[in-house]
Amino acid sequence: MGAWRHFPIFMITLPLLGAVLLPFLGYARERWVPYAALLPLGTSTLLGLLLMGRIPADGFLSYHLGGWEPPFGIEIRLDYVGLFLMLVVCGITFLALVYSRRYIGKEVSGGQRTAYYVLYLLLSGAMLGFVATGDIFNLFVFMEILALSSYALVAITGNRNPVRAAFKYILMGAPSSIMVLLAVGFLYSATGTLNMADLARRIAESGYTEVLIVSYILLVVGFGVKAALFPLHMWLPDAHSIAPSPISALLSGLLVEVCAFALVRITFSVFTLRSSDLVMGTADAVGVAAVAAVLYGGIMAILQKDLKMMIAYSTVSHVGYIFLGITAFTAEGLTGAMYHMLDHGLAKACLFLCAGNFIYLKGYRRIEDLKGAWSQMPWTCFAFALASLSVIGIPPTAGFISKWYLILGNVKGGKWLYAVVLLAGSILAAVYCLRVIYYMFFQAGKEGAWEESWRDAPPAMLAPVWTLSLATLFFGIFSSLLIPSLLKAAAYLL
Amino acid sequence: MRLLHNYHYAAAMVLFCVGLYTVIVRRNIIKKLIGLNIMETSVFFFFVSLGYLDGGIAPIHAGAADPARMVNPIPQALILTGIVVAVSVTALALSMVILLYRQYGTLDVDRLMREEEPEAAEGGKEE
Amino acid sequence: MGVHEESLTVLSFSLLPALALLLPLLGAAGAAAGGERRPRVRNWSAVLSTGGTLAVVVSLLSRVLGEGPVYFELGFLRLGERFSCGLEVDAVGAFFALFASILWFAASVHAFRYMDHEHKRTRFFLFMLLTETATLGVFLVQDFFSLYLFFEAMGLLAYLLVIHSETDRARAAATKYIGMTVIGGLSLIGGIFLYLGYAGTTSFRPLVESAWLTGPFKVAALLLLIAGFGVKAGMVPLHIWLPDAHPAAPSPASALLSGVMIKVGAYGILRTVLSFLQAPAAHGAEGHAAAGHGAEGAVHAAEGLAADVRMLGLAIIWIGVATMFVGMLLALVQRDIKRTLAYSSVSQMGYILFGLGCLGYLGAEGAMGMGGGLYHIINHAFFKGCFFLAAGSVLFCAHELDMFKLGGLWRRMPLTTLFWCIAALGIMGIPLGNGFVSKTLLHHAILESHHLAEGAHLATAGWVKAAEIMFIITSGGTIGYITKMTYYTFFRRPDPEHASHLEHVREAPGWMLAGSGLLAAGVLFNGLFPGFLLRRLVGPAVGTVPGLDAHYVEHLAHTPIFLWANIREIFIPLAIGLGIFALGAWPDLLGVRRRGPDLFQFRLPRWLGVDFWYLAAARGSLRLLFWGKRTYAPVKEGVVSLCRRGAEATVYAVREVIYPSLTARPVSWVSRQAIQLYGNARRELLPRIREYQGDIAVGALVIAVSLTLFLIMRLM
Amino acid sequence: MQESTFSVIPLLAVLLPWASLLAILAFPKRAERLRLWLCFLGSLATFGVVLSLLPGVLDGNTYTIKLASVVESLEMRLTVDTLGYYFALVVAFLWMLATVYSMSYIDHKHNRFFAFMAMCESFMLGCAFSANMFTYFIFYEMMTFGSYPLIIHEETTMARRAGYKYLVYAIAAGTVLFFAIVAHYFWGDGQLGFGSYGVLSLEFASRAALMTVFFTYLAGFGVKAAIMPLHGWVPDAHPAAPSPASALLSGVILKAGAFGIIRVCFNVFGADLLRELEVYVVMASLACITIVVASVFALTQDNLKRRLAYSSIGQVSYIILGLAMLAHDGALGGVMHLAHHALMKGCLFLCAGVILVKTGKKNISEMAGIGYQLPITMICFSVAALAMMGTPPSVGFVTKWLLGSGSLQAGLPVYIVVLLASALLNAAYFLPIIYIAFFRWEGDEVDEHGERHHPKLVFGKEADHKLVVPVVVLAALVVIVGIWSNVPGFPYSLVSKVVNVIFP
Repeated sequence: MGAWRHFPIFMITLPLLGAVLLPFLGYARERWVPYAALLPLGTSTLLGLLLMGRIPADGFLSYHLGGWEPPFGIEIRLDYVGLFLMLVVCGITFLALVYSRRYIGKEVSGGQRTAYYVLYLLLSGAMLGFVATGDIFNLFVFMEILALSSYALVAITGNRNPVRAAFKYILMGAPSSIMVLLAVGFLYSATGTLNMADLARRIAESGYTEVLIVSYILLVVGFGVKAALFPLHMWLPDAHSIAPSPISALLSGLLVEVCAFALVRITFSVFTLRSSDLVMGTADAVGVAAVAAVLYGGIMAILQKDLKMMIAYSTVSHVGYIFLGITAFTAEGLTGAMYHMLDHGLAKACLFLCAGNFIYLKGYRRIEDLKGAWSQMPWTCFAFALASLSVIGIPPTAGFISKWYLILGNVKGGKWLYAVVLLAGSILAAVYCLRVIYYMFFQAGKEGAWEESWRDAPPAMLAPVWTLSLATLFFGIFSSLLIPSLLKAAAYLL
Repeated sequence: MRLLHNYHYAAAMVLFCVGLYTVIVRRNIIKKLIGLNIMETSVFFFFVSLGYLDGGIAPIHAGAADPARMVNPIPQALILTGIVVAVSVTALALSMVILLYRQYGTLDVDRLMREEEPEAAEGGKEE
Repeated sequence: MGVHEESLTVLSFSLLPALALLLPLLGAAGAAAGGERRPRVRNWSAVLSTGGTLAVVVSLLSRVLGEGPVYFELGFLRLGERFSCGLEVDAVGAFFALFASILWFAASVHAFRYMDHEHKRTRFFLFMLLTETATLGVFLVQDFFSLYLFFEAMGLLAYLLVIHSETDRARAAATKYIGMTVIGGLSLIGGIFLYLGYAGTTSFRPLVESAWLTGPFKVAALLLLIAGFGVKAGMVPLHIWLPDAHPAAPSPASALLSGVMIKVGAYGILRTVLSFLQAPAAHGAEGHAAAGHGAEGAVHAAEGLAADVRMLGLAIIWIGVATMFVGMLLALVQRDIKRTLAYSSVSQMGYILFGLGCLGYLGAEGAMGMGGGLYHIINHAFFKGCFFLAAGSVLFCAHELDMFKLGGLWRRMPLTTLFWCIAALGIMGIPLGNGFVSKTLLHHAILESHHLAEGAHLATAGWVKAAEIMFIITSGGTIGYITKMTYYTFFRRPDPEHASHLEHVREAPGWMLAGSGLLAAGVLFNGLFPGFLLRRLVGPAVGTVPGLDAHYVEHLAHTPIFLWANIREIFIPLAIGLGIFALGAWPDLLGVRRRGPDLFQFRLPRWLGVDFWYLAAARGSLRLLFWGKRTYAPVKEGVVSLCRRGAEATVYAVREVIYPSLTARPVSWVSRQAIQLYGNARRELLPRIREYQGDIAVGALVIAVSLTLFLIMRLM
Repeated sequence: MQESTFSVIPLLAVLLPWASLLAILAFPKRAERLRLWLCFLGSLATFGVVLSLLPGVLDGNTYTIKLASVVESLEMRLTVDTLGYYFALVVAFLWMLATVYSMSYIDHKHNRFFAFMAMCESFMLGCAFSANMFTYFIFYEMMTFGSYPLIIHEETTMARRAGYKYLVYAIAAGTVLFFAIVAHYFWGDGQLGFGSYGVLSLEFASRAALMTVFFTYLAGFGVKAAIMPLHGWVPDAHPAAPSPASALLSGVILKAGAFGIIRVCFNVFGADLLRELEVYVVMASLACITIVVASVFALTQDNLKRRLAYSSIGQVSYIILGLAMLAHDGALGGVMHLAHHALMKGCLFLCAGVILVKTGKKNISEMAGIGYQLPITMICFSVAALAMMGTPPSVGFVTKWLLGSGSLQAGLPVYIVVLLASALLNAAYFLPIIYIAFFRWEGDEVDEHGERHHPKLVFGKEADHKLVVPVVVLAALVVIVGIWSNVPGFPYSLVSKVVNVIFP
């Protein structure tokens, strides 16, 4: 019973605690807030890294809050996949936070900066908890915190469009969370417990009933809205493209995936009756929706004129990737989905931050404005190119590995059509990414578009961008660090 | 007559439908929010009624109270959390409503959304 | 199984072949080094190297005749053990190499001065010497693989000789030449491939245990090989390049072209025929070896194959006949000396093919045909070379090659005239000229073939007889055009309008006389002492050929030539020839003005010549091609633009129609509908509601109950 | 393959080209000459490193190094076997010459051009040294995208359009290829490596499955190898790209596709399986169609580089045809043609570049008398062109000969007809160029005999040495390699090793 068993709860609570304390610092020394905000996140990243070796790929760490035994006490149930995702969350939030200092310093007016960091910490803490918790009601609570902070963060600048986008987000988000709550209620009424493991056991005993159908569907829809699964993605493009770039990075780099992961948890460790046509039927429906998402998102991304809008739509299509990986119901597919969460998180965050660089320096949002950007902002452009190669899935970036496993999983699952769809999706990705790259590198800029010479973003903003883009490369080449354990963990989940 | 025993479920359902209807149909965003709250309330009601026991007493383990007659405390505990969440959501949403009204001068959701799409113009750009 | 032992003869190593190939290369290097700045160095290096080569080849020939074939391992193109290019010389090859080098020596001697009035001399010498290397290479190898190597090289290098003067005529001729060369080379290599599949090796001696392809492939191999060589040999109907190329080239070059290069074609055909001659024996052995079918099957196969070869022989005979006849006819009606000579070359090649055909027809007894062919090859080399060099002298001195504008040159250039007449004796086949000997041999060969056919009661006897008749007629025609050319060029009194600029004509310079004199001497020598060549050269050369019956070879070596029986044969052709000449030239002979249709001026319509059709076909196909491109381009453009427009339409549709409809907020849409519905319902229903409040309350309750029943049933 | 020794040299060879990239990064704006020379040194060193492996490879050793791995069956590994080494040698050599050439040819945006040249070289070497399809695909894709900037370097509208077309084709092909590899991985139960006799077999998967794998491979690689229905990008990309780039394109980059097909045929499927599946029929017929039709198209082109591009399309299909014969000599000829064509076509394209630089002439019809302005170049051009026709003794002849005897071994002499037809067409579209260059000129003058003579032409001054030297070297090699192709290190010595194993 080493101290490391307590790490998960620290990882979750430190950011939340920081969020509580930050305002006071804000009143005292506002300049210090950005640096202070780094502290909890850095610590939890560190803890997560320390924890990495401890959790076996085919086991889990169960931590009981306050020593209460489940099902009465609240349990934190952290398996390998969860930890993996927590690390992704920590890392990316940390980098985006580093990036935020300059960006937010310019975009957000003085009074709200502290609020920004508070909400930021709330968001990251909530995401961590959301991934780690083993209690379905806590799942709901964390989801609500997460949703709240993200609503607020989208609207943080308080201007017309952000607020409107945020409100749209609320109008779709709030009902979805109520659905989740309702589903939780049904589950409780049907089984009388809220602990996931317990639920799984009891459901296995009782066999499935219509209540379970209803609650499962409610959950899928509820999380589907948050994860922006195809028909329910309406809020995503606006919110992601309007929000401040670091926030967009978080939203489409992490939040979407975290919600998808919650669905994985629900599907694989709660509704364990995969033989039943309950899950299977839903999974097919989800698969169809995911196919639609891949194609629709890709096409829409091609049609966009606004850079961040394009990236947001590509997120829609990549959510489709993840869901296709999940619905393959094979270890390879699940691994692919997991790895795609990592890769997509890194790449999307990187892309959004690059877009942020352009906005920060020139206020350029439209793709046409980026013609010839390479001559003036080479570092940003290179990072952008690298990340978008990963989005397309060009070897040896991480995107290639994840695509490999996604397709392999679907092939093994006998879903050839889905494999083809994934390939088509990558072709669409190639189209919309390469267009931007082409504009950046091989087109001459408009007159006076880049008048002042050789001024790239400040290092404080370049460092995260480059870290992310290099990370995509790193995880592509050294995928052997994670893939085998992920395969084992996936096999264990199934 | 089980229906009479379970009328609270029915009421919860009805409330939920009413809330949903309001959210969907009403064009005034404040009324939409109200609808949201109605939905939430219905869910809370549903939860609380889960643990309800005819003639039940508060679950306080003091004195010689018969545990069998105590209502189930867990749902109530949960609902407290839920209420907090709901309140905060509503608060946030209302603050946004105020902002929206300041900037668009209307509360009609159609008029709001019919404004120029953000991705087309430099709408997101800070003025 | 003679072939079998033959193929196992032990070869002795020798440097001479390599030396023979190397010397001209050195000469070429020297010539190139000399260049325009030091012309004497250039010319001398050419003369010396060709002379040296001649010496080397002579010693090589003596050695080969003495102690059998020699080889020299050339490390070229060694693709594994199966394909490698090495030099190997047997008597026949050495024999051809000999007269080739003689001609080259003569040509370079002649060119020493002749090239003075040409341009780009260095290039000429360079490529002349390179071509010698390539040509000798063809003769000094023993397998088709290496042969093709040198053959192609020769063909392409000679292009530079043909196009040398770079006038429009030369360019046109050269284009025709290169086209024919490429096509010939391709059909040649195709034939070689099939031969490879047929004989299991590219060597001239087919493997005994070879994989035999079936009939059609064998026939195809034969046809392709003969066509490939035939192009060079100026075989009708592939001769079209020859009459253009020879006159276009400078005289030394044309002497080489028609003296040697077309012989290379003949040599190739000879090799082909010999290889296929040996096949039956090989096949017999293979039949014995193979356990599959017994001896008699092999024998049948062997006989069948012999019959094939006989048919091949007849075919070649008739190709030869056609060639000699057509060449003769066209030669009759030319006015340009060199052109006449070129056509005469075609016709003479016909004789040679004729001999080889007899060889094929007679099979193992074909020594006479082969001997005649070889002998005629030498002879033709000598007199045709002499003709061309003399014509070169005429051009050099009189700047004119149109025989009707020339005349009376015998006074001004007596020596040249003398050499010319000697050569004429030779080609006409008059006794004392060398042509007499070879034509006699050929005539014997055809007679033998006829006897064979008669004896074996072959169906083809009639054809052979007809061939003999054509042979005699053609000889007559040959006499005719030679007499015509000689008369008009040298002996007739020139027309007054041309006489003026024939005044200053002087005898040609010594170097050129030396060249033509050398060859004229050869003509006379061969004509006077036929036995020498027959016993020393032709006989042994033929004797080394595997598969030929030794007795017949012996007979060939000791054929009596100067018999009344042979001399008598001349009179018929002589009569025909003089008759033709008289028919064409009587006005000039009698000194009256020529009127009416004139035999010597007679022009055939172009569409009668094959090359007209070849060119038409080529142009037509090209035109078709470009027409195809023109029509194809717009189609492609249309398709592409169609696709593009389609894509644009789709994008437009998606962006303008589907996208809005997808992104129009369903929520608000539903709400709008619902609100309208609600409004209508309210306006309509409100009054009634006021009336029936109670009922509605009950109804609402019922609805609510029915709504919730489902869940309640489950929950309890 | 037999046991292989660990060695870092392959990795070194793959990494060395980046040295020139470092040179560019070191001083991007100043010291241009030094920078260019450093780039050249980079490629030279790469060639040296590749060359240093020769003795070992000739002894039959194979060197290997593992870069990274996803799982055991899915690893990135560089292995130098004889076939790969042969390809690598061609790549490194041609690249070195092209770099020298570009030093004086490229006139703007040196940095971009040389940087991407270097990258592409490293990727190509990676392709050559790949130990399994996974690695091959990775390097192949990177090479695809790395070569795009080379194509559009001129940045004219034409170049942009060509680059766009190239990308479209390449991406589609890459996707199909990806599918093929996944299917291969799935049905070959995880064996992506290259086996001497092929790794797939009918035990693992059904006939239809294997055919699917094969044809998706064929389609995926076929776009790069320009098999006829998929050749669309080639005739646009070659004229658009700068000459050294187009020399590399048709010399090496097209070959990456062909090499992939070679790997698939030899090391993935194996001759026996192909014979069993009877897919070689399709290969052969496609190749024959391509050879003939491409030559016919080439005949109608007036733009020199376009004509050359079409001829490349035809020539690369020689390789496919040789493979499809499934006979010893056929395979030998086909694989050897990979190097042979690289030499010939490299020389031709570089010559076209010299003409473009010195005279600015693109079209053949304008090139009258150019043989006198650029004697050396045009002589080299003629040598290479004659070699393309298969004139002995040149590399072209070796190919033609081996293919011919291979088709006899395969018992299908019909291929010979195709070969001869293609040779005839080659002659028909190459000889006119030589003729026009040397024997036709504007402004003939008429002498007293009414004969037209050309004006006295004097030999012009040749182009810069950096342009001429590579051309001459290539032209010389065209003949030398043809004559002594069994010298150690020359194609025959390497390829025969491989082919003798497969077709004993």
